[in-house]
Amino acid sequence: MITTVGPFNATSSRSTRFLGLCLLLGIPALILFAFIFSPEDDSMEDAVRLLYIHVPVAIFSYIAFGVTAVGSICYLWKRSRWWDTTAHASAEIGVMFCGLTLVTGSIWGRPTWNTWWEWGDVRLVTTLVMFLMFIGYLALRQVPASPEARAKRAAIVGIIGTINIPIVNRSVEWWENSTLHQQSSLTDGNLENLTLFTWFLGTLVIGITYLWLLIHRFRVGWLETEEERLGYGAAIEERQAEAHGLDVGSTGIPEEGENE
Amino acid sequence: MLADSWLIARKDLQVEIRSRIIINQIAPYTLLIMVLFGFALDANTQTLRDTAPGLYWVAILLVALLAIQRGVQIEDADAARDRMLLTPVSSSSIFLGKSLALFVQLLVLEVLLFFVMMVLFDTSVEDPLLVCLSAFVATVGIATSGTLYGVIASGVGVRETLLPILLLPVLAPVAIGATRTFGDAFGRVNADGWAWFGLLVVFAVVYTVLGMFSYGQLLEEE
Amino acid sequence: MLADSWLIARKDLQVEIRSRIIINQIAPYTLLIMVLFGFALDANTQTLRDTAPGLYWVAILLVALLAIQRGVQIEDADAARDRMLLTPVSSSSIFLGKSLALFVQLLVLEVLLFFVMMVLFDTSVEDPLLVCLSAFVATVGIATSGTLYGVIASGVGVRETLLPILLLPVLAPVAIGATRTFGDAFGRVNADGWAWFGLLVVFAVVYTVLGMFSYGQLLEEE
Amino acid sequence: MTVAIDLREVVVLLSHFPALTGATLRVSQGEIVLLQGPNGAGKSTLLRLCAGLLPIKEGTAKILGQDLGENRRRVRPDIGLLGHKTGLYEDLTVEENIAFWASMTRANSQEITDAIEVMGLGGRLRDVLARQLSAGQRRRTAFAALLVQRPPIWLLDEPHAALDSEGRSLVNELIKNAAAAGATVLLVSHAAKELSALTGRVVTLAGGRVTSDSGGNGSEVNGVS
Amino acid sequence: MTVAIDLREVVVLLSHFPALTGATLRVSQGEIVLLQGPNGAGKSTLLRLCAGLLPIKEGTAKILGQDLGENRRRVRPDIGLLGHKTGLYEDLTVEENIAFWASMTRANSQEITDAIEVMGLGGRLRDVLARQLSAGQRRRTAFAALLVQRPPIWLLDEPHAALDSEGRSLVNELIKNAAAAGATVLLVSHAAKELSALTGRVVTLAGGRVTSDSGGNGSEVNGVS
Ligand code: HEM
Ligand SMILES: Nc1ncnc2c1ncn2[C@@H]1O[C@H](COP(=O)(O)OP(=O)(O)OP(=O)(O)O)[C@@H](O)[C@H]1O
Ligand SMILES: Nc1ncnc2c1ncn2[C@@H]1O[C@H](COP(=O)(O)OP(=O)(O)OP(=O)(O)O)[C@@H](O)[C@H]1O
Ligand SMILES: [Mg+2]
Ligand SMILES: [Mg+2]
Repeated sequence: MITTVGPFNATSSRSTRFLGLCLLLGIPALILFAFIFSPEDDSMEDAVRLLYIHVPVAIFSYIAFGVTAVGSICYLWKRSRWWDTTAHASAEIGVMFCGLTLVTGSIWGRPTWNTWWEWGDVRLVTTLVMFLMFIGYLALRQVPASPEARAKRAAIVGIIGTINIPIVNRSVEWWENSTLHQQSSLTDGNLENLTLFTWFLGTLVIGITYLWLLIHRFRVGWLETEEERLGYGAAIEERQAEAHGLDVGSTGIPEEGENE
Repeated sequence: MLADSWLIARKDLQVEIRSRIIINQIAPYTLLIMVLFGFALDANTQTLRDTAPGLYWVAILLVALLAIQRGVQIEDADAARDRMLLTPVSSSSIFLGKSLALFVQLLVLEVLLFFVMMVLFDTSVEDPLLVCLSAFVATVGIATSGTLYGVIASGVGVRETLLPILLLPVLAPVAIGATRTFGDAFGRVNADGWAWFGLLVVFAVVYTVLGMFSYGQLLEEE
Repeated sequence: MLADSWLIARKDLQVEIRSRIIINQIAPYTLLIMVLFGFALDANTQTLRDTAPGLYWVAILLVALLAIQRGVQIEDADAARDRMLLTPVSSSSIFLGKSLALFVQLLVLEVLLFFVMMVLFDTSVEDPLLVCLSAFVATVGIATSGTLYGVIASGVGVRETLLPILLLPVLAPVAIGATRTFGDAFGRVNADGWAWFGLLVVFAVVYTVLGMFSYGQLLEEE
Repeated sequence: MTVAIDLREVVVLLSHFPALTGATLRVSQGEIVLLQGPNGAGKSTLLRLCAGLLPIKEGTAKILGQDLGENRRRVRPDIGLLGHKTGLYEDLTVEENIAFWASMTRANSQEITDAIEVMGLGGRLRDVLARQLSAGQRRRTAFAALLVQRPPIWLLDEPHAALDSEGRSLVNELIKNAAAAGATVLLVSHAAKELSALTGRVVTLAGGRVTSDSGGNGSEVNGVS
Repeated sequence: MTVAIDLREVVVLLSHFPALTGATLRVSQGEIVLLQGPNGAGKSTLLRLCAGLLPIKEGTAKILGQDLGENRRRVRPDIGLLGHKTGLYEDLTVEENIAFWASMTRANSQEITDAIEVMGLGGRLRDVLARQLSAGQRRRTAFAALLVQRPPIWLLDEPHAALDSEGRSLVNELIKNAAAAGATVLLVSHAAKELSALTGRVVTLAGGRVTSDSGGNGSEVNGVS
């Protein structure tokens, strides 16, 4: 992967190393605050500590899918590889975050709701639908088709998938009586100070993680397409030469090419 | 444009009638799915009656997948899709034509399956208008989104299995909405059927418009 | 003979691994089917927990249909089936090879789906041995009867839709038997799991033998 | 004379493989050109490119004055393409197939009857399902579906494939008539001899580019051997 | 000399249509016979019949002394058939395809390598998926899969189809060698000229039966037109 082609000669650069450094400091800090400094919840006790990861990954899965949608729209508009690669990279991270939301939510649900999963809960189900839609998106990106066709199809699926974000977000309000899930607890302002701070810290750390992963994934994707792009220059020469080999051989073609 | 759509739809229906796949094969399949559910739910009549609308629409979705795949396969088998591109027919017409054919086939199946459900699951209808209208609109939604995703999932040897995973999440709103309207119309649940009906209408309109505009882009093979 | 079977199975698995269809597409599809059931049964956790074994096996059957169709399609696409007949390989070997490939694919899917079910439907296992053994034997039955019926339903462009209606009734005993053994193993029902397990064994043996003897007859195209 | 097909240094990638590596070709309207070259040279790809079915990576391609790089769709209705695959529906009869394609290309029923007769598909065959045809009968049906279209540009990939000798001379006749009526024809064939009566211009492709051209603006002139 | 193929008044129905209506043909071992005739004459059906793939309605057919009416299966391992379709797996590479068929017919790895080289599929093509091959490359792969089988009876339906001229002479060469080594070869072709160097015996089929035979026990003698 680390080759000397293209505008980046590795997937890391000064700015990503800086982001990585932030993570190196931020993650231990988050762990300290989440597990030691922040207080227990009155009703949920220790389980509340999942808040600091569950909510940020949920929010950043929205953001990741949102970026995918923007990338998809810009791709359809500009037809540039840059936007396509961005959309793909972001979707991959979004799926990861969305999966984490589901997993942390389930783990959280076990002690608080006494169940891993609740089918009647609109937020859970809509989140799952969103997750599956983007799994489909990633599956579509594996299909052996030309890059253009694949990008076009994926862009349309990516845009349609984004319709889920508002649904997931608003679901708890639209179907108030069919959810166990928390409504916006942050806007209620009933969180304690340290809890609030830890939550912010969690959001920041997850946010940096997102950026860091996005940049790296983007560069890997870019290098891949870059390799294709430069690879084909070489492939063209190889193929043209192959034609010459054939010309002198016994192709039985009466005409012999004299060019080049 | 509509004339072209009609020609394409008629051709698809002609192929279907010729191969008698719906009558001989898909219709029994729907029946079987319902029976399987019966097994799975272990013949608890009360449960069956309550969940009839949901099972009905799950069965319809599974059957719709088959019908969509047939529709794509008809065009792919001998590269008729390419040939279609080399005619003056607009891609919106192709989209509408393929959707229309799918719509008609699904409607036939739905009517059949509906009577099966009435008998097997012992359901009774309180609001026939809501049932008819919502089935109609839900089917428009399934047909248009199915046609669109059918072509997205088509191409080099991936169709059969890629389609379900792309399409089923998309159809989740239809499945839920139609289940609720049916539940309301059967007097089983206290959902507001007409509100869900609105959702179905929105879905159908969105995918019809989306399909008409983006189908052409997607038809390109490479 | 077994060496030939292994060669054929390996080829099928190679094709599958190449196209990455199981991991990328069929596995999510199984998940989706479970989700659809979740919708259809409308969030009644108790019902879901009770019917989990039934839903599990219905989902496996529906997925098995896809896998079987893929297996047939691989041979049909470019008339490889005819070519296969013109080799010294016995038809029993072909049958065993195709069944083996199907078996491996189904087993992978079952393991995946099992964990999904554990989480989504909140089930717990009381008799793991019974679960493993019955799943194994049921899968042998599905793979052998599926391979056999796959070739019956193949041929002149009818495959996708003819197979389900032929095969699902045949598989009804497996569906019921496996559901009961699972129900027993999960401690949900008071069925005699091992008796039903016996049924599964009989089914698997019957179809393996039947397949080995009649597959050759069925392979003949006209 | 007007240039119907104008390709300059066209590069086309098929799933990353450069099937065309800089092909240059000009064909005037009404001309018949025979493409030949070894297997895998890129002949079929070139035809599909001219039909506006493939995206262009580099170079420019103009068909009937329209730039394919800008809009691949506009030119398509003017193209009649007969590839290795024939675009028939297996469950429709010969007549239904031809009538369907005729309706798509706005041909009338007289033209349908004519095409069926010309291609020798009258009588029993008219009502035979496409899946029950022999290889040659299939190609004839596909050719009839092309005839009803009467396109200004004909792209024929091995038009003689699977046809008996009577069918071959029939097809030659039809190509000649089409060109005489102003259509531009690009033929791909490995049996150059059989088609050489139609045209003196033979273009050879190899390694994804034109390596020799016996006419046009060609680098050398070669008779058909 | 031993008779390898012996058909007498064979009638074959394909979904109720009499594709063969009483075909009679005898071919000795080591002989090369060229079948020709108009489209739909029943040539492909005759080959599939000889391969033991079709049930016989009337008449008798013996291949290598075995009666097909009694048991169609016993003779099949001795048959190499190249039809209009090629029997390749789209998702396997050229080499994997050939290796698979080789393992089915008990060929060793040396034979695989040889077949790949002979058919010009070495180098890049070896690892290309079958679905990405050009028409001619596909036929070459199918031919290679036939070569590894080394069957005593070769039934070739248009062996020259889609091949370039080098491929055609190569195939001619291979057929000649096979016959010299004792194999019996039945060829179907519409371009009789190109294959006429191989054999003097041309059999014409029309309407599902043999109407002329330039050699053997033929009713009349016909040159190649
Ligand atoms: C599998 C189960 C769960 C899933 C899929 C899930 C999903 C989500 C999602 C998508 C969000 C973001 C909502 C938004 O801001 O729009 C969210 C937020 C949140 N979740 Fe969960 N969740 C699950 C379980 C739980 C559990 C068990 C709890 C605690 C009892 C919980 C507490 C919260 C809280 C407090 C928020 C922040 C709400 C807000 O400020 O808007 N979640 N969850
Ligand atoms: N879908 C594809 N993906 C990758 N490569 C491809 C694809 N289709 C064709 N190719 C390659 O492109 C090259 C040109 O193929 P094309 O079909 O144009 O050849 P051709 O000149 O028509 O040959 P033939 O005479 O065998 O028909 C071949 O080497 C082939 O391997
Ligand atoms: N499956 C089928 N069902 C009914 N009729 C068929 C079927 N397959 C072929 N036929 C008919 O049988 C006849 C002989 O077909 P066959 O394929 O043997 O011809 P052929 O001599 O090989 O012709 P070609 O030169 O076109 O390949 C044709 O008239 C065809 O219409
Ligand atoms: Mg070609
Ligand atoms: Mg034939």
